[in-house]
Amino acid sequence: MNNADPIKVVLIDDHPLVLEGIRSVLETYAHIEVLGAASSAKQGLKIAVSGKPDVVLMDINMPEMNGIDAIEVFKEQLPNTRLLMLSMHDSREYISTSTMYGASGYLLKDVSTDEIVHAIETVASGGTYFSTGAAQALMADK
Amino acid sequence: RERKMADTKLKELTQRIVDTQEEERTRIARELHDGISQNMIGVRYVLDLAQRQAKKGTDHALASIEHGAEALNAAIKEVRRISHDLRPGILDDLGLTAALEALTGNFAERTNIEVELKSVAYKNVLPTDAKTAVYRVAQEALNNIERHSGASKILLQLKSTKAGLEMHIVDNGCGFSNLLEARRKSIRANNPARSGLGLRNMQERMEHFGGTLEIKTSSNGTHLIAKLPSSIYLTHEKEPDKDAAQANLKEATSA
Amino acid sequence: RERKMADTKLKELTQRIVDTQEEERTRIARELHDGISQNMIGVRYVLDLAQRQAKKGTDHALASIEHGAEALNAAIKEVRRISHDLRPGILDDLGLTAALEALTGNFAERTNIEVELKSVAYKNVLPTDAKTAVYRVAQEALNNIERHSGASKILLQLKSTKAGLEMHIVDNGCGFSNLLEARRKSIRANNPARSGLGLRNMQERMEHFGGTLEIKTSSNGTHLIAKLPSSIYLTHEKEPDKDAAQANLKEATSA
Ligand SMILES: Nc1ncnc2c1ncn2[C@@H]1O[C@H](COP(=O)(O)OP(=O)(O)OP(=O)(O)O)[C@@H](O)[C@H]1O
Ligand SMILES: Nc1ncnc2c1ncn2[C@@H]1O[C@H](COP(=O)(O)OP(=O)(O)OP(=O)(O)O)[C@@H](O)[C@H]1O
Ligand SMILES: [K+]
Ligand SMILES: [Mg+2]
Ligand SMILES: [Mg+2]
Ligand SMILES: [Mg+2]
Repeated sequence: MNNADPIKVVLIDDHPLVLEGIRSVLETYAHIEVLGAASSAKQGLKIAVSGKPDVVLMDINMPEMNGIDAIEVFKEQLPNTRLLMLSMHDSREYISTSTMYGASGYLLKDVSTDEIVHAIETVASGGTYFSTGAAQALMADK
Repeated sequence: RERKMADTKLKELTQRIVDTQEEERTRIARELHDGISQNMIGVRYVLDLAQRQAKKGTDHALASIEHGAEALNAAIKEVRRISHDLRPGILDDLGLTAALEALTGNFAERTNIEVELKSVAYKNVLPTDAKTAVYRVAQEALNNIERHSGASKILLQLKSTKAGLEMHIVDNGCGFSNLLEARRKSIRANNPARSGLGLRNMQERMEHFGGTLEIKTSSNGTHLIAKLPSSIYLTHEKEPDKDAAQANLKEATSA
Repeated sequence: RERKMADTKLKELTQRIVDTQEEERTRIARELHDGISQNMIGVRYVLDLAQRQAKKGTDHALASIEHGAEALNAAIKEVRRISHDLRPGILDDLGLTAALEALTGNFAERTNIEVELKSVAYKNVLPTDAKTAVYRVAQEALNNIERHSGASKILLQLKSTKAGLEMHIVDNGCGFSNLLEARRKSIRANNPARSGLGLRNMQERMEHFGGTLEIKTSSNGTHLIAKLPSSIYLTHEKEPDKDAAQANLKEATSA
């Protein structure tokens, strides 16, 4: 990864402070390019369809349409874009449902932004990423 | 048959209370989850940014910390508001008059309706549940005035007599004149359940303590009187807890 | 006279529900006010310190920021817990089965009581209030099992048949055998009001939707069956909201 070929990212979260917070942090990383920050799945999809990001970082709880229901549509229209969910919910059901619909990773919102960057790098290069809490929930005996 | 109807009515009422409670829970859960905690997460990220900036030794770190602190302040205010709406701690800490002062003050500020509060300093002490009941009646009365009356002025008066406690809430609004019509509308809208829980709740709350709720209403406004009998007073002396605490304090200093 | 007694009883019940609601409000208000906001204020102070340190350009600022971020995370977790206890968002986001999975999972972890959840994937969609009612029944049943049964194993089964929805909750505890004795005790303790709102609430919640609550209990354990008639199903298809929302989303790109 070098500056000439940054990872293109679109951010979606309905809460302005969260959105601005992540954006301002990500902008300090040279190898990440934030194409846009959207406050709804719809707005985010528009930006993504025209910008063809490598990774979409998407919140789950949003009015109008929640992030989980949006996954299928994103995968359908942008099969090469990787979806990374960012949510407050640490229940296994949220995480497994997200993966079932096609998300490449799941981050709890209270992780450090270092970890968010690491997750973006991982899914951009074809891997999957679950933050510690999410992985634990996923592993918990069912 | 008559009894069955009364049963059904009370069951409906119970169900309405449960529904209201679920609505309230849902609302607070959302406010906390989608509001407060998102704010806090946002602050978290801003702090991460400050950290990165501080590591690089840039001046921006300071601005970020400041930004984070401001956002945090806003979140703290929100938490306090929610907590206060649920149950004003001031009711327990400083009593009914202080709680009503806070309530009417906030109400006046928010609605621009002028509120005068008259409360004679009185020494009768109410048990917590009765204080809560009176406070809830005032809260609902103000809500109703805001929503239904178009009033520009309110007088809230608290009196403590030998006969008991009296709270008067007088507004200069339109009165209940439109009540019948409103009822008809809500029935037409096939939503009889929406035809007002507030007055009923107020009345039940007062009756539970052997008190009453009176309503006088005309096109010049509404006058609501909530009464509690003196039998509910805990004591006619000074607040016992305070006495005990003060005695305790004296002991500590004389030791 | 008989009717009057029934009236009084129902009034008492209503009052108990109101009391419980006030207790809940008070508890949440305290948790928010004395817990969460104090935590947040603590973070505020740490940030103030970081600010002063950053001005001097010392490395201490970094440590303070980190300290603040950690304290903030703890507060965020608390807010999440309170919000979730009030109303699990998962019920709205992913439905009843997912919510029950989360509920039983957390319960098993906390209590060390083994819980098996059996739920047939079913397509019948419940309206929000019915979902909530079933969830609350499960929640109270688990509470009761933890508090009264001494059980080591629970089976929670959700079935959706043509006749409607059935939830079975079976425990291997001591049964209600001690119920009569407990009632006697609480009456002796002059506290009849404390003799259980849970079962009554569960039953009322089911009856409200034309459903029932059955209890089979023996010294080998308790079997609780909550039923809702099929008439409450919204639809036998996919969740309509989701389809509509997805269609709406697709429009974004076809324009
Ligand atoms: N101060 C007032 N001025 C004018 N009308 C009033 C006033 N207070 C109550 N009303 C009338 O009485 C009706 C019943 O009041 P109530 O508080 O019982 O129900 P609500 O406010 O309509 O609904 P809810 O309190 O259940 O949210 C109101 O709809 C309104 O028409
Ligand atoms: N699973 C169970 N096993 C054994 N006893 C039970 C069980 N569930 C309920 N009981 C008995 O039934 C009584 C009534 O239960 P209920 O939920 O109505 O009241 P509670 O749990 O005692 O109080 P509350 O629910 O109002 O806090 C309990 O006190 C207990 O004796
Ligand atoms: K960048
Ligand atoms: Mg959100
Ligand atoms: Mg009202
Ligand atoms: Mg119980």
